[in-house]
Amino acid sequence: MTLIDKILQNPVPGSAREELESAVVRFAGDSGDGMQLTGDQFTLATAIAGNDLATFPDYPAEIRAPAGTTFGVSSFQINFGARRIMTSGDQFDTLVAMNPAALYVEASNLKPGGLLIVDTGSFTERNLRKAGYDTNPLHDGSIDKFRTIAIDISAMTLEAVKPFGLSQKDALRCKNLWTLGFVYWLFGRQRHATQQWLKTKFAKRPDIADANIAALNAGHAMAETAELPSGVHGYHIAPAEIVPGTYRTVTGTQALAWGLIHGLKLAGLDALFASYPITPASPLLHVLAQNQHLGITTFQAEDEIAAVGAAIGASFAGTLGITSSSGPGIALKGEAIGLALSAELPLIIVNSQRGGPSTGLPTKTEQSDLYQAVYGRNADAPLCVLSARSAADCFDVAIEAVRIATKYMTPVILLTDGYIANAAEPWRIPELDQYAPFAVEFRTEKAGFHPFLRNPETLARVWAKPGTPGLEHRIGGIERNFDTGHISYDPDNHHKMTKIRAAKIDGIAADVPEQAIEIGQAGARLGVVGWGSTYGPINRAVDNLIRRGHGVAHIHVRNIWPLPRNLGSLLKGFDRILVPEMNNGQLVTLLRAQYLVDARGLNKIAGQPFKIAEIETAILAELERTP
Amino acid sequence: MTLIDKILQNPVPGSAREELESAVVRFAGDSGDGMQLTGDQFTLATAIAGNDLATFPDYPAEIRAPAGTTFGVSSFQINFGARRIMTSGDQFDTLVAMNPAALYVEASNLKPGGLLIVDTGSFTERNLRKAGYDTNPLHDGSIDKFRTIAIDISAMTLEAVKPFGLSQKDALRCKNLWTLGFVYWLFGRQRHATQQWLKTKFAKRPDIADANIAALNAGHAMAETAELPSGVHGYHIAPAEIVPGTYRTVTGTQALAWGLIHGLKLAGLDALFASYPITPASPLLHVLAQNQHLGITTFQAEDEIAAVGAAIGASFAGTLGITSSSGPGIALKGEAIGLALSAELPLIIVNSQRGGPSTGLPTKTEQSDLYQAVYGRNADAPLCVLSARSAADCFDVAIEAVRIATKYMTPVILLTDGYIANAAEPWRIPELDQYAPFAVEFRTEKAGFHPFLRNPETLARVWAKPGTPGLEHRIGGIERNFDTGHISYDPDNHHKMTKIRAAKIDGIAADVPEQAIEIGQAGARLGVVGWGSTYGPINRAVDNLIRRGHGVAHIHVRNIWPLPRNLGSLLKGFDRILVPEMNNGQLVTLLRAQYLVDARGLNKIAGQPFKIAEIETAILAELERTP
Amino acid sequence: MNEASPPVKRTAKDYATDQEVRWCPGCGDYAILRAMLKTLADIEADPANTVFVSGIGCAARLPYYVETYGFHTIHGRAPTFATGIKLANPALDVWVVGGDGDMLSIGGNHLLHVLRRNINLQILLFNNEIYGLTKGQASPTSRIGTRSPSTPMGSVDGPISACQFALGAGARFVARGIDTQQKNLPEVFKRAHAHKGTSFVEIFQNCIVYNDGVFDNFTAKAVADDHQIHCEHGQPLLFGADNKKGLRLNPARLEIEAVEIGDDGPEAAGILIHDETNLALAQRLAAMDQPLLPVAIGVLYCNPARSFDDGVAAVRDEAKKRGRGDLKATMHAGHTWTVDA
Amino acid sequence: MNEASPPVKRTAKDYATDQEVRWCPGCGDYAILRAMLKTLADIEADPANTVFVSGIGCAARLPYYVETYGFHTIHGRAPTFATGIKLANPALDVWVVGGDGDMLSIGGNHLLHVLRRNINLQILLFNNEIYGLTKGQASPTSRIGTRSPSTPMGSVDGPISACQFALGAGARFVARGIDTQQKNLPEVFKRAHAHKGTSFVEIFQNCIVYNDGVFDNFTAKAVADDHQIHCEHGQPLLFGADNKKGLRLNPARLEIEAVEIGDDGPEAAGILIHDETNLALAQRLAAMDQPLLPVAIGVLYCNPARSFDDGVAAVRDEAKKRGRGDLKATMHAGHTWTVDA
Ligand SMILES: Cc1ncc(C[n+]2csc(CCOP(=O)(O)OP(=O)(O)O)c2C)c(N)n1
Ligand SMILES: Cc1ncc(C[n+]2csc(CCOP(=O)(O)OP(=O)(O)O)c2C)c(N)n1
Ligand code: SF4
Ligand code: SF4
Ligand SMILES: [Mg+2]
Ligand SMILES: [Mg+2]
Repeated sequence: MTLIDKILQNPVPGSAREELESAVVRFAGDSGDGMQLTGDQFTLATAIAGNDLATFPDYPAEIRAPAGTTFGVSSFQINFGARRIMTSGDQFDTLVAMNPAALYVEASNLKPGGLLIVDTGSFTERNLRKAGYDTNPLHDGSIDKFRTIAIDISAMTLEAVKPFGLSQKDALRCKNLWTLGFVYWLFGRQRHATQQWLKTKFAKRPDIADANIAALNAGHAMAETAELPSGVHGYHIAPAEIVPGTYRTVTGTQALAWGLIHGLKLAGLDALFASYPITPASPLLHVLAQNQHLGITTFQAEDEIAAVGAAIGASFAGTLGITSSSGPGIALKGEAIGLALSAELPLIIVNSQRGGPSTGLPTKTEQSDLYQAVYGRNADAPLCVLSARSAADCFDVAIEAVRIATKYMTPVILLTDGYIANAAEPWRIPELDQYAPFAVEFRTEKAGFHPFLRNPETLARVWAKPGTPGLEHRIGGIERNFDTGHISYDPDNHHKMTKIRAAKIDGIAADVPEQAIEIGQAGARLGVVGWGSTYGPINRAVDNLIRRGHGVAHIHVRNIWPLPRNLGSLLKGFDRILVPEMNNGQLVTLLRAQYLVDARGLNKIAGQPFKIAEIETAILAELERTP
Repeated sequence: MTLIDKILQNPVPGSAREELESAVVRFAGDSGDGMQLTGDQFTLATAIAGNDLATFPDYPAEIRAPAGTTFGVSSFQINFGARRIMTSGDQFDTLVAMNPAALYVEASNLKPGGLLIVDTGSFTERNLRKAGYDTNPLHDGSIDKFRTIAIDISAMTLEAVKPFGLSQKDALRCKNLWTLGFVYWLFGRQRHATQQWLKTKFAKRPDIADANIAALNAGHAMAETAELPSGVHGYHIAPAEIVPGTYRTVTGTQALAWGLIHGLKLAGLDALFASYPITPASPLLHVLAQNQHLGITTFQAEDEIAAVGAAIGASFAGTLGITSSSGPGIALKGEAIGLALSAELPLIIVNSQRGGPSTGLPTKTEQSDLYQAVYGRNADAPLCVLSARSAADCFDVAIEAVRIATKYMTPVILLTDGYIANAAEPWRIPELDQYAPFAVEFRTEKAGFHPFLRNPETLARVWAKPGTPGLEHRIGGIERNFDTGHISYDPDNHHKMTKIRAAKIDGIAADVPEQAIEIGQAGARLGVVGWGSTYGPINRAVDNLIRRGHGVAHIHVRNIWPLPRNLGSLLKGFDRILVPEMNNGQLVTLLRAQYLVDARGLNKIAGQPFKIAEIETAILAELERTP
Repeated sequence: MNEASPPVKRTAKDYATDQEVRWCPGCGDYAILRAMLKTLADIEADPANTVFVSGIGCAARLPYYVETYGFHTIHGRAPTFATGIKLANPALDVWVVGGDGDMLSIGGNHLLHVLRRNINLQILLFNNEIYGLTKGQASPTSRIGTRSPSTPMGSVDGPISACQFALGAGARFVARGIDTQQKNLPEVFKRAHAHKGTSFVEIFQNCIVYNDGVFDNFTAKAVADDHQIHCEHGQPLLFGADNKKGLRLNPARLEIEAVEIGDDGPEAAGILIHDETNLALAQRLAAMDQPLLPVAIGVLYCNPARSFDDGVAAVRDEAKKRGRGDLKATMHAGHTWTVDA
Repeated sequence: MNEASPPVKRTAKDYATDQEVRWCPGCGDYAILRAMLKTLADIEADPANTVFVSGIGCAARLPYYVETYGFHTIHGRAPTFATGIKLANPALDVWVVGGDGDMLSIGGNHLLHVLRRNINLQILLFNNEIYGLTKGQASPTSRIGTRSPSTPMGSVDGPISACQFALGAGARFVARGIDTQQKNLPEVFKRAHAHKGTSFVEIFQNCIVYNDGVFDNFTAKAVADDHQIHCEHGQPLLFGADNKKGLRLNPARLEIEAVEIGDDGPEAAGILIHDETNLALAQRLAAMDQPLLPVAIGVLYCNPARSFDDGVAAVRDEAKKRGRGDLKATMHAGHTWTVDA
């Protein structure tokens, strides 16, 4: 390592740096500009720096939208700080705009006075036109309200990587690393992890690895030496108070996959994961396909129906069937899910929700499949519905899904969403042996066996798997006699079986924790009830208002069906109830029907997470509403 | 016509007949015994006699179950009277049992002291064993509580048809007509229509027609001359007070088919009816296939998805797409229904509900697909849900479905059930020109056109059909820009469009009649709220209790979604609300969520209609319940 | 329920359940069930390791009558459940049963994919050219002009040829049988069972109630000799009373034609030898249709390839080789950092 | 939106919409779109009477770029919507567009049934042997061993041959084209359009992002002559530079083999003449595979039969003949009775 390298790699942090409690940075550029990668690296470096953080990757619906278009803009947002970070941030403090289209799309959410970093090299006539600018915003005064750092990043990058003899195209591809280096300096991040990562990623192309590292370093050096606009300096964000442990960043998809794997271990089962690709659910298939040595065989089926069919078949055969999709695909699985619950077989259905109806907004997030999960089948067909509130939470919810599905011989729908699936967050890697095992017992005893024998406590049917001598039996979707397990068309028996199926699911409520209050007091004036990925903004908004002296509390429901046994009494303790959802009001309907409380909805159906301010405003309005 | 024929055909009615207000007769026999036919003929003769009536055909799940088994028993029940008849009757006054299995299955619902007619010829050792009898019930005292007419009907029939030289098998097939003749005499029915019908049906086999007529006449003669058990005589049921007009019997299937046909006429449209066979929905396909000259082309698709796809395609092309199925098939249509509502195309989905979940009880009736209809799709996907309360009501509801679907450019789910679909009831044939037309207007004007232009009042999208010059456009399931109709991933636009889709459906409430009270007073102590085919038993039960001085009222909801605009205030006027449903509680959930009223369910999930007594008991219990 | 495997050899009867059979009297399904029970006895099937999977329809009721494991699933999807069963436990011996509606109407896609994947299952399609259970509507194998409740003026859609479809889908074993042929049918079942990969068997089955006699043109005793040909690997393709007719290639059209065999015998007449590994021949045999050509019965095609379940097992093994160790190791792989207390 | 049909002949450009095309730069879909626009101009298509129907996938975006009526439906179901459109208004000219996942994975059953019914539509399958829109998973046409995010160790399922499948399903028109062949492709489209009944066209389409160059073994310039054969009805089946190779029947196996043509010309070498009405030949052509045999391009099979829409129209006419008059008459038919006031 040369001396200059050493100096570059070890800047003196904090020297003349402004102290910040938190900051929101958004990287925006063309789909081809590598913004998601840039964001991932910044996230990692930030996590290593000990800040808490939350991210929001936001990319176009197209695979590769034509260069320079507004619909081709790909962005990555990160909020990080010395305190607990609950959302990716309402507005940005810093915006990196790699081209005019990115500026066009994102500028309105940069705070006035915020820091804008633009690559002037991309502000060509042609790109300006494509973005929809009549005049160049760098010169027409429209960005005067920001503090702008306008650099020809393209040129700088080409210069920095010249020694490596790359093609012009490959050389320009290093632009994002140059920019990252620049931003690293601004926030006092270390480059080491990124350098390491580049070396691994381009192990087979060391020239590219080196060029990227050179770009990174050059950007960093530039920031250190450049004359920044007045009022802009390096920043320092102190480490947050974080529970001790070993950490990594994790997306909801990864945590969910690992949770399933660990749940299976606790259950002592193998599994078949059968799925058909669909945005944003496919990554779960991809991650599991990579990890087939851990007990889950993956199967890409011909469609969603085949996927759920194979999963149910696997459960019949004595492993755990798991399937995964998004709303439209889950719709196709409805009939087969009915069979699973009628045949009382375990099954996990993961729904990574996206914007709808129909094809809708496939790459945007939404929470609008709650109705479908709870009610979306023909006949009286109750099952268990769980929801994950964050990427990290996916791990625990997945384990819980395995536990309930196998203990109660029932399908479990696990609701996550496009936001959770893709957003990375820092995660304290759990100690696996702290989870209590819940080993599944298969029936082997012949005496008194019939296939609809039940555990008198859980009401779960016995699980007798093919291959077991003497337990040969036939099951299916026709109603069964309670006493013999044979087909039965008897009227009273059908009534009884319907009631038992419902009671079995209702009974799960006694086997899961009571609903807790996240923050605030029971009996406060206003209860804010959320579920799923709205956790962050709700929690921060309520926290802010409690600090300002308002009587507010936050409840976040994981068990969507059956609802927690104490939820009704909790809710009845509040004067008013507000239910923010990224849909047109679904959990709110459930709560009203179950508890006859006048809960009201705060609904945002925009394919995007709530902003904290939106929730604060709504809470204040609800507190002030004259009844 | 010989003199004896004349005498047989014109008995003197009423002479020595006992006057009854109403009677319930159940014909039960082997699947091969022609009980459904017998019931149909008795229904017709009874209608002609001017009684009001209701029927309940009840047949086995098997196509042709093995002869003599209990699961092969096929029954037909009719309740008829001089007053308005609301249900097919709780218990029977008269039971015809053509074999031991029929007796075994049905005897428990014959009133003590009721009249039992059995064919002793079928009470062989073998048949008794098959039915599960250890001893012969005709001799072991187990039927002593009934007044029994035990005749060797088989022998009598063979004797009666001897002149026609049929094979033994064909000859025995006339047994049901012999029995019908016998029962005709008992209740003073005319044979003429049945004779006529036999002649038409067996136009190509006059020997069979004649033999059946001879059997009918012989049974009739036998009843007239036989020595009946003490207390049994001929009965007379006076004609009911019935609105003047021309009548026929009609099943829900027929009325629904005709309603659709007339609705299309009123809309000025042709239609494509695309369906995949499933019990109990298939008959609608059959009836419409027979009537393709009336503007509906029928198409048997390869599955339910293809059926709904073809229907939506037809709507896109400017005719009305209609599809039909039962719960499991509707489940498969969910994804495509989402497309129809997102593309805002008219579509009618008829659901003939059956017992579930999964394959469930396919030949039994149930009302358990309300959740599916209202909530059973991914995303925020509201549409219009209507329900039919009776066979006759299907006609009007079908017309209303066509009107709403085309006026609001929306899918409409029409809920009927296996009971309504198959049960025949007398029907005053409506005057077709009394229905106001609602002609559809297709867009032809080019100026200002885009495919998501809306009628500002109804919020309905324009309907511009392929073939119209200058209106070429593309639609689909991706979110649309409100102002241009082009694809849009804009967050605020998605929010707006979701709200508009919901508002459009909500707006239908202003365009349909307010909810009426069927009987009883607004503000009574107890409101009994029903929907669909429970109309009859609820109405009679409430009527009975009002007569006994109880403060009860009956409300029957046709518009399941959106609910009628005054329903909330109506419901809030009652002290208590009881919601009888043939499911585990679905409408009740809707009412609780919408109006925050503490409505309670009365649930029967037995694949069979409510008995009046069951509802009366529940009402009394609810009135007495201490809160 | 059965007691544990007795050491004595089971008879066909031992494979029957005590459930009352619920088909119409005279239905061809009875004969197929009989042939199946005989097959199970002949192959000495272990009931505990045998699974019958079916969709919905009259045919699909068969599992209730076989004393093994059974799963009566939903309409059209039986192959998907069977796929899951087989992937979960490849040691199980899985038979899939369904009707022409179940397998070729709603279920056509799953049949396509199970065949192209070549999962190690036996698929039995009971073809009665009608929807039995739902009371007699035309099915995708119904001939043009079929009058049924849903096609009162006669059907107008061209029927699917099950075996041609299966070959087009890439099936590696395709055979045909007839419900009443109690000698041949178990043999076909045994061949299907012996084949590793998806074995597809079409069985012509008489629905006595809704489509009685629809196959009489080649199954009736009087015409059977002249209108059926039983294909046997390595044997000349002969038929007719005394095998006096045979099949020959018409090279101009690449097609097959039927010829009378002169006194010089089959070879002289250029009669084809059945080669069940030859796809081109199998396609021609499957396409033969009445009245010009006899209906081909027996094993038309048998040409094994690696089965999907073996492929999946190989992937699992490969994954184990590559795997980054247990879950703990996986979670700790990549960048981690430690926050101290 | 378009103004009313101008009297002047439209050019390809007139059939393009003003929508920004959202495919990856370099995607083969652009070339197919270009060929389609040219086809529309050549056949003088009436935009008002033309409908493009698609499922979901990259390919399925095509309707947005064609200035006719268009319906971008849901994944796999495009043939069902097209069926409804055609039954509702047989006068419309309907094209169906989809990818290999759309048509052969989730949509295989509808493709089967639209083909066997023979509805008068043109079906264009853009086969890139991959799922483009969902980012590169293996599709049912992907070759064994395809590494993709869902098959990181290589796929193990046998691929479907689209044309063999179509023929097995009973298709009456089966053809193939290549995205970049801007001269041949419109000709194939025109033939498809001219055929009455379902016309099935498989187009080899390069997905530059997820499966770049997968067809290079027969589409690359250097190898095209030797590894493609363009089938033309009535012409000898020749290929190779200077047409020095040809296809010949191997009568022993009923199969096709490639031979070098000697100086005595094709006839002497026993080269087959393409007969597009011959199913047996079409099946052999469709089955030809690299590297032993060239890939067959052009119209493999064209053998018209009555189309389903015509059949349905005939049924409607028959119904009208038999009909019991209007609804009123129907409701009053059978037993009625009158209750007097
Ligand atoms: C999703 C769904 N659609 C439709 C049905 C109704 N259904 C049951 S069996 C059947 C077809 C029966 O025909 P086939 O498969 O040929 O069997 P067969 O009765 O002739 O043996 C149909 C349409 C169903 N059970 N489920
Ligand atoms: C019901 C449903 N399942 C899955 C998807 C996700 N999906 C969209 S396109 C596609 C496959 C794309 O592949 P292909 O059809 O080959 O088209 P290409 O993009 O390659 O042109 C999938 C799986 C969906 N939109 N809907
Ligand atoms: S309907 Fe036909 S196929 Fe079904 S059981 Fe009866 S005879 Fe057999
Ligand atoms: S992903 Fe492939 S098929 Fe899709 S647009 Fe890009 S290059 Fe074309
Ligand atoms: Mg069948
Ligand atoms: Mg593709």
